[in-house]
Amino acid sequence: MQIETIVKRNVLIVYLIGELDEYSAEQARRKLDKRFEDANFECVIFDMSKLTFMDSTGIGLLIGRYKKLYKKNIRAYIQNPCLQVEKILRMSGLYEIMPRLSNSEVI
Amino acid sequence: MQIETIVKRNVLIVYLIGELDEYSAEQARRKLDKRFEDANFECVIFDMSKLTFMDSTGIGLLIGRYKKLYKKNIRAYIQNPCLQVEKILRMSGLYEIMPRLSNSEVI
Amino acid sequence: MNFKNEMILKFKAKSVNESFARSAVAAFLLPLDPTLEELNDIKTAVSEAVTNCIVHAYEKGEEDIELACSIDGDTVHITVSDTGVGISDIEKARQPFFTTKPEDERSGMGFTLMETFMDNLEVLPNQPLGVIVKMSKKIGNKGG
Amino acid sequence: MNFKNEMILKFKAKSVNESFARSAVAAFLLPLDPTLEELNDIKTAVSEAVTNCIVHAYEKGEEDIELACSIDGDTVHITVSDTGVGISDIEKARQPFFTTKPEDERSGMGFTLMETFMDNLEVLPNQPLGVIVKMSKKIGNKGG
Ligand SMILES: Nc1ncnc2c1ncn2[C@@H]1O[C@H](COP(=O)(O)OP(=O)(O)O)[C@@H](O)[C@H]1O
Ligand SMILES: Nc1ncnc2c1ncn2[C@@H]1O[C@H](COP(=O)(O)OP(=O)(O)O)[C@@H](O)[C@H]1O
Repeated sequence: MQIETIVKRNVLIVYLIGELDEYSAEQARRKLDKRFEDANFECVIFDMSKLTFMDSTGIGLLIGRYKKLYKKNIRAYIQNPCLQVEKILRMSGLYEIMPRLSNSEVI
Repeated sequence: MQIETIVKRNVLIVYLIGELDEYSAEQARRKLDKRFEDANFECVIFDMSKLTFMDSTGIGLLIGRYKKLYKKNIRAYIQNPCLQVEKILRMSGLYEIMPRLSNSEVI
Repeated sequence: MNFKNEMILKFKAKSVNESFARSAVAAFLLPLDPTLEELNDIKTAVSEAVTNCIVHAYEKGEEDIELACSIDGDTVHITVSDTGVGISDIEKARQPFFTTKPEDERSGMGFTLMETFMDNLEVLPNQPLGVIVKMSKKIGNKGG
Repeated sequence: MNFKNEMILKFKAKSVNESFARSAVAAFLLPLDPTLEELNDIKTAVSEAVTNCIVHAYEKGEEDIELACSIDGDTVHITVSDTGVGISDIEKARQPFFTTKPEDERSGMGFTLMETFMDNLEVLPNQPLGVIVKMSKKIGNKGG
């Protein structure tokens, strides 16, 4: 999978691109933590419009990033998941800690 | 696979759509022979722009159709194969009996 | 007419094969003409079962995972088995958020997702070693 | 570093499984990052070998086809085997346009296409019955 980031008005938007599973998780984790070190942003939005597949490994990864960001007082949000990803996010209760932005809130 | 046909200026254009292999060949053969019964055309062009895969079963099928049409004095041509299909048509020598129309000849 | 078909896939417990296992199962199911959502549910469940063999079953080395898939009419049966360390308390393992690898950021949601996305889930000990996961799902439920 | 991987696929000799076999092999090879043309060459060769098992090997019934695929560095090895009637004169069978089923509109180009699209082709008798087709191809030839 690929990861692209941009900062817009103090918001770091993280585009997750491709498939997020055990195979791709380690590298994704490393890239994200490296990007988060330099905290030139006030909140993070994970944009999932180009994430074509995710399983529970992705849930673990997102919870892990949530915890690290929380310590720095940075909140995280999710936007644009496809149906498959949406189902997993909903069932695992992830939206309780990383709310999903509705379309009107999308940046 | 699907087959669609139209007649344009006495030419029957046959669109082969999908994958042509042993699984799809029998039905394709039946449909084509049925369509050829009513010979309201003077030549046939197999348009392969939407044929995503073909193997040697397809070669056998095309030779078989060629023979049946030849008896009725109807010539057959091929146009727009993708690279995979083109390679097989070329290697099997099929173009010697069913020439490929170059783009300028395309109807 | 009752369409029947079956296949068995054996592959190494390497994470690069997760995507392969999902795609192979999806390709096998195409003749059933599943909806995209049904296909994704099954791919997710397969991904969870295969990931578990890779992450939990084998201490080291790349041993084999066996994935069997059969179609019986409109029902898909999938069995994923390994010959690894096994699970001592299966009931506990199946609970949501239970994981023995929190330090690896495992979420403990694997079995819960398999259960939710499939109609049926059985987790059994394999003989002499390892785990067998059996799942099934009816395709085309909407119509019926 | 020499990437290695392997899988074995067992499935019924039904023509509906041809497309499945091609897709499964393609999915397995994706980590090698093959070009579309390389992937299509291999899919075509697999399709020919699997079709032969379905059309020629078994008189009736739907017996098993075994497809093994391994990756060793940049080389793909594929073995397709059946336990059917076998081939009495393999050399003759491999000749272009030779077919024992002209009445079924077979073209006799199967082995010729496998040979052309792969780097190597061996056709061997299976023990005690049937045929083994072994093929291999190097991926990324262009670069080398
Ligand atoms: N194939 C397996 N072999 C050994 N242990 C397993 C296997 N599958 C699951 N387990 C055990 O069951 C627990 C729960 O599994 P699961 O619900 O998939 O969550 P997770 O994989 O995130 O830990 C795992 O933490 C592990 O201890
Ligand atoms: N798996 C097999 N089992 C038995 N006979 C086979 C098998 N594969 C090929 N053959 C024989 O070899 C011949 C040539 O095969 P091939 O070149 O693929 O052409 P085709 O399949 O069009 O006949 C076949 O006609 C058949 O007699």
